[in-house]
Amino acid sequence: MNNRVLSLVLSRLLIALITLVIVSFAVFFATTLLPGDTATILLGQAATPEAVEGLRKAMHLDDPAIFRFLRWIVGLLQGDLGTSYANEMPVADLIGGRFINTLQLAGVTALFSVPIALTLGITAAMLRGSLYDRAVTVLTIGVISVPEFMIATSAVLIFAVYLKWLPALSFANEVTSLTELLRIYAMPVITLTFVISAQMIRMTRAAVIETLNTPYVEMALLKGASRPRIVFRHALPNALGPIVNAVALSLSYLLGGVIIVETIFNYPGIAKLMVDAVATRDLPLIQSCAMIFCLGYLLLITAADIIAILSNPRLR
Amino acid sequence: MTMTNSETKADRISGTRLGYRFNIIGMVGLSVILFWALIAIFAPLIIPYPVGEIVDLDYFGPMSRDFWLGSDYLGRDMLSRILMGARYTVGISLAAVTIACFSGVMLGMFAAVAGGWLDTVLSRFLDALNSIPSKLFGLVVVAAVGSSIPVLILTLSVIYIPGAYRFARALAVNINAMDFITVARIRGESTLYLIRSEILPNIVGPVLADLGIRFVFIVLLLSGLSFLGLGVQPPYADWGALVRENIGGLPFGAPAVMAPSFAIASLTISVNLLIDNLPKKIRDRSE
Amino acid sequence: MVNLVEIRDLKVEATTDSGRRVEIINGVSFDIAEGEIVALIGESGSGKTTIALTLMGHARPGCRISGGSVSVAGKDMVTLSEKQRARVRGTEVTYVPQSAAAAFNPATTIMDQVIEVTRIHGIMSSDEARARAVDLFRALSLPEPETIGRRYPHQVSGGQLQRLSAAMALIGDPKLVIFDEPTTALDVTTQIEVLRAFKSVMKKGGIAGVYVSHDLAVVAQIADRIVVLKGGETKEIGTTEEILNGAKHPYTRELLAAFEPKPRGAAGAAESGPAPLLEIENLIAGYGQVQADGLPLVRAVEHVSLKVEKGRNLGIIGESGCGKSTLARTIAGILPAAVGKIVFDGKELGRSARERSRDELREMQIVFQYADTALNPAKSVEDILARPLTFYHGMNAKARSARIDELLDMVRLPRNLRHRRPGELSGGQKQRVNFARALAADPKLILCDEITSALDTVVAAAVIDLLKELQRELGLSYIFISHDLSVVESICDEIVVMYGGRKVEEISPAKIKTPEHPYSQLLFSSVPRLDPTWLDGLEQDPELVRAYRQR
Amino acid sequence: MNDKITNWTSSDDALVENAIRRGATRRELLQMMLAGGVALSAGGLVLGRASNAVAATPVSGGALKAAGWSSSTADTLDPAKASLSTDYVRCCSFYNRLTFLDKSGTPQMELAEAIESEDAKTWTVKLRSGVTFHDGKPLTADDVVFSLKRHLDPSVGSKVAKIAAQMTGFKAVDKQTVEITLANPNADLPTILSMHHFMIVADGTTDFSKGNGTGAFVREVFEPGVRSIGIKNKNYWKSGPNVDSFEYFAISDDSSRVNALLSGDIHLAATINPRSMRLVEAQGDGFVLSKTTSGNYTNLNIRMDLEPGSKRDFVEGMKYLVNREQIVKSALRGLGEIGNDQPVSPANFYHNGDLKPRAFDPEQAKFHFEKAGVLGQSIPVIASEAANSSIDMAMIIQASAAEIGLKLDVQRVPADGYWDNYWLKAPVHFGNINPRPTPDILFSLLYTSQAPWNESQYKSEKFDKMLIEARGSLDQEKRKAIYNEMQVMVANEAGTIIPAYISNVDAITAKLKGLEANPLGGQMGYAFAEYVWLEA
Repeated sequence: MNNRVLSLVLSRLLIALITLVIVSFAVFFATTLLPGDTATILLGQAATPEAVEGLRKAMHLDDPAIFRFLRWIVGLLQGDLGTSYANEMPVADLIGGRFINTLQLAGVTALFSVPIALTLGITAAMLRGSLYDRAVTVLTIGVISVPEFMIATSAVLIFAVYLKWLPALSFANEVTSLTELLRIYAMPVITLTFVISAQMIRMTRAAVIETLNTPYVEMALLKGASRPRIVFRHALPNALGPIVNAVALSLSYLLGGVIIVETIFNYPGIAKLMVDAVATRDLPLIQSCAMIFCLGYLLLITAADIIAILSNPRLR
Repeated sequence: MTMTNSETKADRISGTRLGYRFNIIGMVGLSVILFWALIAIFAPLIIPYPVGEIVDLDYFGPMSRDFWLGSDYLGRDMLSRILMGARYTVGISLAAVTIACFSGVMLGMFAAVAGGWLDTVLSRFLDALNSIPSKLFGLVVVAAVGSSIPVLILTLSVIYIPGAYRFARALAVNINAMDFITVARIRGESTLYLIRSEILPNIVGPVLADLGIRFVFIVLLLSGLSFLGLGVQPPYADWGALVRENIGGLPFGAPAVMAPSFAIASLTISVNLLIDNLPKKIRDRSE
Repeated sequence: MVNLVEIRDLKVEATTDSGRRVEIINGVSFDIAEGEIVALIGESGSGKTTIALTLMGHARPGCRISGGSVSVAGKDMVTLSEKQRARVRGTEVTYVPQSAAAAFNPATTIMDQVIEVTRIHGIMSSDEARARAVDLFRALSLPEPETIGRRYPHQVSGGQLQRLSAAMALIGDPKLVIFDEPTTALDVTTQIEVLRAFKSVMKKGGIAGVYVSHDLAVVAQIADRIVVLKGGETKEIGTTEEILNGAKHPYTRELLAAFEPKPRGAAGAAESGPAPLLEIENLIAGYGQVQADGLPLVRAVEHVSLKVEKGRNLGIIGESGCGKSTLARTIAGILPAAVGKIVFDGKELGRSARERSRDELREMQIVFQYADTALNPAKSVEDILARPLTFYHGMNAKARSARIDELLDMVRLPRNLRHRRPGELSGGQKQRVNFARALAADPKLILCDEITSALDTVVAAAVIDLLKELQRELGLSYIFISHDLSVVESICDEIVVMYGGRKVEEISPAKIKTPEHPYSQLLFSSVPRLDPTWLDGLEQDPELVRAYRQR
Repeated sequence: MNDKITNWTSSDDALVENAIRRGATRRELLQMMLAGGVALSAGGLVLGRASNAVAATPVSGGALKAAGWSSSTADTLDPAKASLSTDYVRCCSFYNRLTFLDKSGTPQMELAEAIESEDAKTWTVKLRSGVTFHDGKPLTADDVVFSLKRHLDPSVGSKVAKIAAQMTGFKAVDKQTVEITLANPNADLPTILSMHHFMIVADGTTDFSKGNGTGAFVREVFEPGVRSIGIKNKNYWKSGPNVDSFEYFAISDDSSRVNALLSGDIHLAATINPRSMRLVEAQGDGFVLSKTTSGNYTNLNIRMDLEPGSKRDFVEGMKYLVNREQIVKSALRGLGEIGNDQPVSPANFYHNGDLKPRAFDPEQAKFHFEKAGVLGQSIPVIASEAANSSIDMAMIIQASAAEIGLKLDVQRVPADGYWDNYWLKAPVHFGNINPRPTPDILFSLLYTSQAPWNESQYKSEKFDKMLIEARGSLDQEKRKAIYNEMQVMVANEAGTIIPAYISNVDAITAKLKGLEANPLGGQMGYAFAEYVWLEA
């Protein structure tokens, strides 16, 4: 039995790995398609033909693309993300702190939004058809229908400019206490919660309702089980797979999808870093950021799959 | 019982006679969608002022008899801009969602029917595509080839093909396991026939619902991309761009920023309502 | 005397797609005395399960108890509040579901689910409950009673699950147990075990029961009284004796008639020419990766050879998992054989359907068990039948239309049905359309894979009659795959018994009473008879049973 | 992305380059410069309540936070590579220059005590004594030689390499004296040395991320693309700074920047959108707008060597078609002055006040377009956020054109790469030019036949001759007369339409005092940090 799980998990990991290889291939070649000659951009005003030629040689830009790709991949595997074109710092140093910022924001948002979304989704499913259920449904539809920059800007205006409860920026302040931390993360987290919760609520509700329609739930009802018991002991464990999947998909948004929130709250995460990198044509930085996003996505999805496998006794 | 009364009333409203049951919420959704579709088609004929013309010396003007929805940050008539914006938002999103769903569904059905390594390769490839954050993907594409309507449409479609593919493949795999597919296979039918005549008719319902949800996502992504500065060429603007360019009016509650937001919300909410309340074919067995 | 259960003028309403309300139970009344087992019998849609569930005050989503009273031990389940009902459920009235495999929560252990009732109602401590459960497991002759509770539902067989669900129903010491077709999904050899276990536990505890079934023979073994239902109405109520021997209502008689053996007429005997229509030699087929020896990992069919003469029918019988369906799929080319020869009408066929010519495909048709999945729900009957006509015969619209009428006539369906979709047809109608599609190809051989098992007895009998008739008219041959001996017996000229992927015996219907192979003996003797004493009087060699029972 | 500063920098390279090239022979310019800033007449003024604050007494203490609008991972503390306003602000807070420009544009001594020359070719720089770097090392002549000389090293990649190339000899005469030899005489050297790139760094510095300078703040934190924090330099040789610390970062989103100011998160929001003014003003006394009108403008360029600009009448028509009043009112929200199609702004001494802006006259425009035969054609007009307000201007012109049947196809292109790919190249496009101190520089940069940035490909021998004549003239009145005429020529003959001169607006909290306008740009010429103070 355990062998079976192991082989399933391994096959999921293998699939993720294959996808990652495809992704790295795509990322590398897509970025090299960006217009502008790297050497010319780097040299700027000093871009004499000889200098460009020299630099191209030095950077192996004239090598066939596949060699450059392999060199890049080998570097990545050794933990060498390359050197930024824009300021000649190691890409790893540039990403480091900001990646932690991104993870922090994502973490706080996840801690906040996942319980809320699951609670709303599950309770709505429990009280299917009730006024509460309808209210939740309408709310989620309403929330996913508003562009996030509207939510963010409105939140800033209300909470920061008028009420002055919360700071308008999320990083300008030094964090000294927990309340300070909460204050600082409040608005981006609220905004992101709005953005990612709706989908989680919908999926959770649908998954729970689906299991509520199964014979074993009817069976539990016929044993005299109470509603909460039916939902938490019988429906939920079996809806775990799709719910975890929905959560993983929503959380993956917190890596690269938060660009608008990062922009509005001036939060220095990696999404903004990548936008900067695109503007400065900083290929090593673009590639590394893109790889981080894809890797994050794959990790989340794969983790969700593995959780689903482990939570299912039939596969265990 | 009172139940019976309300039932008959509902029957009367929703016109059961067509053989479909369609509740009032779904009809409201459909009406709003049709409204915007008509606006999109006839916008040039009904706009009160030319879209690019500055007609109000003030900016972020309030609602008035001359300017029903006030004026924008340059003093242009907001009503005209929103009516024309419907063309871009509805048009681009519709084109993108059509391309995305068509390609995604075709590929998904093909993968399900073909199976084997073709299925694996396609699935991996589209998974990889899916892992790239959509807005950043949009930014890179626009940095690479510039922003124009075809580029926008294609970018949006490419972003949403993997989702449509996954969805359609999952459905098609289920259908593919059905005996009637086996029957058709051993009849000697071609893959194309299987896809077109046996699988497609059975997944078209959920696919249409999926298309609706994807449409909403595309509308929102389009406005997100507009926020990041990618969008249609001036003086025209899609709704997202209208919100973006007038966001300075938000502190004053200017109609210039509220109206396009409501337009987006009305469209997306309506599509959602319609999908959640699609007309159901009545299948009372009358034997 | 006060009966345990008194149902009076029960009415249940269902809401249709159009929001219309229809009565699906139409004023049913009957009683159950203490310790009495009453069977509810009828075809699908007769309302038997619906009535049974009202005993717990439960109506499935979309349904509603709209009138009458259901009194259980003095409490009217109709008027109780949901909370009060919950208190009754699991303690006074319990439920054994039709498919235990679906009714067990796949995510928790069996023991947890069996003793859940005691937890919910706080009947006894966990340890007591566990001990009691083990006792019940033993009483229900479950293997490894001490440890079986630690397993997950997917880790035990269907027959065991069915008995475990009975344990689940009995643990709360109920006054009334509802059995909802508890053995329908089981193989005959397993069914005997389960029935015996149920019967002894119920009798020992003096527990009253409601036994819902469509199978009179099964019901005859366990019920004291029988309620015959049709279309939500009671047709006849009587003791088992009365119903079996002196049925008054025509519908009851119809049900009984379906059990009468209808042996195959001698029609097909003449035509055995020198060359058989189909000849299979040493076929091996299966699933999974191909091993080094060129054979698949899991072999479902091993070294099977058989012959079908022109105009004659071959029956293949066996229990689930014996490889009979795989054999049919291998013959049809759906699952290419790993080894072996298939010679059809003198020509050797390609192993995979793809390697066969269009005409070869046309001449051999297959009809599947579930018409629901075998018919494309998105297409009308007309479209379904038209496709083979276009595909094989290249007919134009007019010719097609005429031929569709003929085909519908042949399978005894009204012509105006052609515009309907499968979803709008009854089960029997669907199976007829399914069959008509095979006929549309003008085949020489039709593989019938369990085509009657999803149908009610009466309907199934009619379909069999139709097949016989068509064979006479069209000179067809059938390969008839079934787990139901009586069906095979009634239509086939030769019978092949399969077990574990192998052919164990080939016999003619005449010798069906005296099979030689021990498995055949076990199988044939396990088929329930319309005789209340059959189960009690049945003696099977326990060695044999252990050897051949599926898990 | 709205990065006009990039352009600004490269403009400045050429500015000084031109000044060096041509100014070398001009004794009068040398005299003027030395006499005190006549040449730098780009006017600066502070409007609103901010001006009241100037007189007040500085208060010590407080943590100053300010936000610019543009920042990226390319942020640097290497003065030679500084290219964004963000970099300038940071460099100004960590380093000092030898000279700086005061609010009137006059070069003043900073690290230098005196800069003297007999012949404008060999210059002697006397350094202040007692100045130390943040790491404690005293400032010596070697540091100055190192700081200046490194611009000549191509591997440094200095943004002002070409300007620095004029400095051919560096000699540390003694610890406090440096001798700079120029290739040709140039009286502008003190002005050149006030450029942000010529900050003085410690001899031998290779890692500039530490920001080890002599400036008012000591680097505490520097994260490229994120933020920098400087702590008050206790050993600062000047008096000040007033604040204890200075944090600087960029908020690229315009409304976010304003909101951050309004919510009290920052004290200064640089270069806000004119439309945000109303919001700031609505907040009452708590906030102040600091406006600077220098000579910055966004112009529509029609290349006269390409279709359709090669048709004289098209250019003429376009000039009538531009509704300047509306552009100032709608696109700039009043933050600007109507321009008359020539680059010398009203703030400049040499501005020709008699040259009236072309009136908005669609009929005249139509007449010319008909003559040119362009009506009914679709003419691409390239605009970008890179050129400030150009998209809004383009739409205003587009709307006017539509009414008389001319179809202008406005193409909005990405801001990055705009200056390389579209500016000067497309037949009809927008540009953005930053203020220059003298008409001579403006004209030689933008309008002579050999001008490197001749946006409309304007060629006039007469114009070229007049420029040389004015340069050689000692008579200010005569020069003014010549410049006046040249302005008229540009307005009437060139293909550059300059509808307005744009003001810069920084929004500050009323607590922030001491902010003055400076001709080098907003935020007090980027050096505000060491001068301002926070009122309690």
